Amino acid sequence: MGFFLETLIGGLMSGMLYSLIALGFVLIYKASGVFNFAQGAMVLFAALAMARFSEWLPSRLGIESKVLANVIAFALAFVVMIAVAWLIERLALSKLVNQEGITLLMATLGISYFLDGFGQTVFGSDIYKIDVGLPKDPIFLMESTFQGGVLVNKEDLYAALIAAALVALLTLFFQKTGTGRALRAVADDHQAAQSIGIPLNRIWVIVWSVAGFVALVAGIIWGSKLGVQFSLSLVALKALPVVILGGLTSVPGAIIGGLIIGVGEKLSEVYLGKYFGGGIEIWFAYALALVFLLVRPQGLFGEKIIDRV
Amino acid sequence: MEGSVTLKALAGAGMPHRKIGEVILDVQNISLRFGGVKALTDISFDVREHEVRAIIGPNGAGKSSMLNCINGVYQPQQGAITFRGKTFKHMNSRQVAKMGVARTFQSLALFKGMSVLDNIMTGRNLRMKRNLLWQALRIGPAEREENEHRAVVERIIDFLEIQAWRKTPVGRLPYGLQKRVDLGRALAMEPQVLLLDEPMAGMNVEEKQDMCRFILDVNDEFGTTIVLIEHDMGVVMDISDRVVVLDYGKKIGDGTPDEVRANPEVIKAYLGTTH
Amino acid sequence: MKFKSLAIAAAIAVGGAALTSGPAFAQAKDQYIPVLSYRTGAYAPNGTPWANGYVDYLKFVNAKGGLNGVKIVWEECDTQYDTAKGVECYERLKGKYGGASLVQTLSTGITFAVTEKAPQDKIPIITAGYGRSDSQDGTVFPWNFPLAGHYWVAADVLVQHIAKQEGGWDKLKGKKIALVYHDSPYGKEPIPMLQERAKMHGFEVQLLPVTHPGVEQKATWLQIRQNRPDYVFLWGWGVMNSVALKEAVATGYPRDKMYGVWWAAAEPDVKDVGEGAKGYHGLAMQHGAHPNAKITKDILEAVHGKGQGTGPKEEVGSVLYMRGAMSAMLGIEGIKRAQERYGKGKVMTGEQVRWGLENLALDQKKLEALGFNEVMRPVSTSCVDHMGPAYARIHTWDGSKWAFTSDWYQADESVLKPMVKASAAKYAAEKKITPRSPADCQA
Amino acid sequence: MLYRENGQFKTSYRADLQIFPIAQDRIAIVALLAVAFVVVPLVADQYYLRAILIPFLILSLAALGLNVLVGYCGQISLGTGAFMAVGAYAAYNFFIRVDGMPMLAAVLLGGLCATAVGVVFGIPSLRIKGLYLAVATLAAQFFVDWAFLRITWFTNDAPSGSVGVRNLSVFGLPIESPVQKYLFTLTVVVVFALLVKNLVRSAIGREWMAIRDMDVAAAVIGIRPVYAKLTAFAVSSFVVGVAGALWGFIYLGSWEPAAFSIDRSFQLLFMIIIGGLGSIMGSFFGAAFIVLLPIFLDQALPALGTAVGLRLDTAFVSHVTIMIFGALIVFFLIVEPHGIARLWSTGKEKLRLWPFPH
Repeated sequence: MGFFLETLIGGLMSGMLYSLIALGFVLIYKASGVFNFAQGAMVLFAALAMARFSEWLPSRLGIESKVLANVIAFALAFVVMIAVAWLIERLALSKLVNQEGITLLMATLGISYFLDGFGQTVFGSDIYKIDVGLPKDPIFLMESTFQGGVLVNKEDLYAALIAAALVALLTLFFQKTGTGRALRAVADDHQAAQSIGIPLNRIWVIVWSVAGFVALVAGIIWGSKLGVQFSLSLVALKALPVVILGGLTSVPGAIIGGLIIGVGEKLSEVYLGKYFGGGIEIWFAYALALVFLLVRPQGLFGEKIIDRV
Repeated sequence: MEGSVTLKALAGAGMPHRKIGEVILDVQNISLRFGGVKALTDISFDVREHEVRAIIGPNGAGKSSMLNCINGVYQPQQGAITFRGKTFKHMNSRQVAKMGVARTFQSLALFKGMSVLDNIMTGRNLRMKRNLLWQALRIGPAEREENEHRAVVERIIDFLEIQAWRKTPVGRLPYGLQKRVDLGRALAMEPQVLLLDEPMAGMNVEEKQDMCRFILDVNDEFGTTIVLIEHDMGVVMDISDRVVVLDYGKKIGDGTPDEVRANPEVIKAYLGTTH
Repeated sequence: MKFKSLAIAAAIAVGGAALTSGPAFAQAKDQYIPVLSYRTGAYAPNGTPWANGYVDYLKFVNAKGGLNGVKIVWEECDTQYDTAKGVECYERLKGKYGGASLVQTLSTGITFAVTEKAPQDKIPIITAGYGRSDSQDGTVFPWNFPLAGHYWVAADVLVQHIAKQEGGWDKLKGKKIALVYHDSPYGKEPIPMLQERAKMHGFEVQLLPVTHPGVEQKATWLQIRQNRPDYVFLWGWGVMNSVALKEAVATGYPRDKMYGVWWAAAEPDVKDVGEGAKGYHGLAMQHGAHPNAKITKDILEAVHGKGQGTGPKEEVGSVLYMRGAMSAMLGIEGIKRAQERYGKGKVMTGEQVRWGLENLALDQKKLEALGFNEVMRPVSTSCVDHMGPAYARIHTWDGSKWAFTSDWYQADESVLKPMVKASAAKYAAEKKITPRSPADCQA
Repeated sequence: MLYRENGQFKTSYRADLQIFPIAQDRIAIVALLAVAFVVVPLVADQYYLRAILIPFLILSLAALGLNVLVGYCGQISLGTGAFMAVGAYAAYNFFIRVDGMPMLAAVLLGGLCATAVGVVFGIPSLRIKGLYLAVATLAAQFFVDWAFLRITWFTNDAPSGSVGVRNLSVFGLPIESPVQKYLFTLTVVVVFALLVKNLVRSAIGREWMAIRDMDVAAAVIGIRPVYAKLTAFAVSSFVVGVAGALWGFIYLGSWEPAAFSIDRSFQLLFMIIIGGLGSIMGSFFGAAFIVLLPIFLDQALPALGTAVGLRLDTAFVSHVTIMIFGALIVFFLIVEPHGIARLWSTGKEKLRLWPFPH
């Protein structure tokens, strides 16, 4: 029982981290109809920037305070991500409007190659450290009820909390701010939005910047878990089933989807894994998403598609 | 309007020596809902062999939905449809097609990526029997079959006077021509009943006249029964034998053009709106 | 217009193609060694120091006058640890400068692929500490040389070590060993050996695969926390290792019960875990980290001293750097040995080099001369045994550096040999290969 | 004035229905085949045959298969690598386990197994559409990767799970030397290209395209979406499976699931998008582009470096290669979203009109 709880909690927290990345996909898809495969590359890029800045600031500019260094590095990294967003919009997206989904998807793959190469050329391809002071040691709950207690990974706990906070923040941003409303307008109908004078290009830059911000946060959390290097860009693959399960256009979908996938894959690996020889969680996540889709082809919270003639 | 007055005369074979036959298609108490929205409520009407039957009504009256029920795109919640004495609660698209019901679409539903030729050829697919392997090897029978059907399609192309665009992707054709291809694809199925969903929408007078001619020719030469949705009252009254009037998913009138014209409810609901 | 621009682009491309077309056939006055490495991709952090060590050593040899006067030329190609790309690199490089004298694939996948091509190309393949274990059998794998041991040796030595810790083989009865492995041919190589040993001594092996790249291991470590194995063998690779260690910290599994194979026991694996990895053991096949070995000093002086260093000074002497250097050295010594037979100061062909590698005799004296004396134990091969005695030690991470914590071990021939024979025989049968006769060896 | 079709009148539908209605095209293609079959083996050296032409041909075949599914039937799949893997491992098992099983037969049987798997993973396409389907097909990718790593029977219980083949031959002729391998591959590819071309210009091809362009209308004229989609999956994965078998048997010789990883799937998708969706020729163009470009850059950059007198280190080169590769892909998608094949036809149009502008 205690162990089951442990697995459950573990799953929930991994799930939260997945949703953090899934969020990036959803934001961009909502606003520009692009399925952004470059999300993973953006995570890596942001993390590399953060890691290297926080390393260079003390060494080159002699900023002692670690906190200050991290803060500045964070700000700089965010600026970098905005620049990236702007460039992507200018050089690629604005020239690809009204292309088919698959073409856009491939374009973002191209972009991700570019970012991978570029990031590692500029920032290097070694393993780098991000240390924002997330605690590493475990905590044990309810040791009275279960022997050994229920282990909770403190780092993941903090990460999950940060992720949750970010989601809340974004929801506010969408609901309350003018830009947010504009974004939703664009999401609903490009032409209409344009006709009432919402500048699409600017909106897209904003969305990609926001996605860049999400990528940065995700990059920092994952980076401090894994260490920053190429593999970081592959965590995107863990987020894909989350996105389709939750529905490409739904922020809450990304969250719920993330939790379902997280819990699902952990439980499957721990309890079914042994019968299959282990290593099943990666495809199990996709299979799970697939099953949900067979019931709701547009994902849990996606808009329904009716074809008319 | 004044263009359409002379339509019968224009459509050379207009003088009806075609005798209207038995009821071929009978729609009984069809009701169709999308969630809360009622698209059709308790619609019944019949179609006789060889006749030109029109369905009219304001926008959103449920005309297209009616056709969609007939060829199985939508599944009505209530009612039944009898075709040649066989009664169905739900129609299955392929079955309907096999029984010889063809269809054109209001908002063009052509295969944009394919040439005019291929679009019309798809109408023959039901009749092509050779299996994958034969098609892959494309020798002997498979090739012969392809050529035979190609010949039929060429006749249709000539009939519709679109020879010049044979190999053009339909996506690039002007609207009027696309409408013809749409018709051609339906004709390629050699249907007994032809459902036409606003074949003349958005056409100028000349194009309308051409289209009317095609429709009437089809009706005369091949004796094809025609169910027609049309907005242009003039056209409808001219070329159709009987008319069903729908409004907000309900049937408010049924009969010969003159009867319908006289029907006060129709005047209120429909004609009222056009003027 | 856009049509035109593309036409131009194409034209440029073609022009460029002309510029690079065809392998450059220099006349064979230099001994040519192609270098397959990966400095990019998911595994770059581990691949880079290896490549630097390898290239540095080649530079070092040239600086010291080459192979009895023959200069070494090399060309590097980045495989990204991808088999298809690796094969392309191999094909691209092997023909240049009058033909490659030997190749080191640095990837289990590429090793397997190249092994199929070697017999036609007549290029010996050195896999120092990796590759396929059964390729030790020179009669079936005439071109493969798993010098300095392979994964079966590694697994066997680890089991021997914990047996010693426990105080005798009999103490292993009923113990639980979890193998956390990279789900790939590399990670699966040790399994047969571990199972063999488990049968012999009645301990239990629990297999826990981790899918590439291994960024998500929560489930794995929850299982470890659940059934509390007495030891964890970490057959990890790249980021997977540091993640494993961090998860171990997070689930409170004692690091000093964890043993990593040498790919999992180098600086990049523990660097950013730092203190957390304190007490974690690694298997050092032949060498470990040797910041103070003679060869390290020599390279620093003769290569980095002259500003010729491939990588940063600091990494010279680190585990993977030393692996690179030692691998290069073994190849070079093979060539030198061949020269002893086919003529000093001559350029050796692949076939001649193979003879050299088959008759390696690096005794303590030779190693001392080379500056490798405290780095490794003697290596001697034969046409039948392409590995020779493989020695290994355990070293432990003290939070800042690797330090040796055991004496030398050697794989138990009585266990190893039959397994190699059987596996090689199976391979031969499957591929319809007739093993070499001893007579053929004399050639 | 050389490239014209006027003056060439078709007197029968048969003549009008041939693959290359224009005489000049027929001549060109014959010449191309002649070069490929005769000249190339004589002049090309080992490296070009083994490391460029053979992989190019095999991947073209795979792209061809994928194009049937994505280009003609409009079903996006990211699981192509999986179907290649099934083809390769199935072929391997037939080849190893059945005594005297000829290599060609093994390869084709491998293709059939891929067909079966492809159809199974195609079933969701009946309900799931577009990007959702695309991502869902990744399930196939990861599941198959896992299966071949875990189920040791597939790998004939090789300790490492990596398998390989040797001593290949077809009808008694050995397939060992690069030239032999090249010719064998070329023949297979040409034959398959012809068969697929025939399919896409026949009834079934029209059904696929109909489903792709407007599935409702297709249903109304009596096309069964189920049949059309599943046949597309079947044919596609058969071709892809055969390509996979060749990739293992002919190119790698020894392989592991990683050889058919998700990167391979993306690579193939790139080929058909860059080359041209719904175009046989496009598959070849795309393959050429995607296979050659990185190799070319990888060698050109150092050469250029030395030309301007600086020695570029390997890591830098391959990073820059990836960058340029990515950038060029985006560039291509911008200038010609319909792929190289479209450019090709535009070029031909221009040529027809030449020297008159319009």
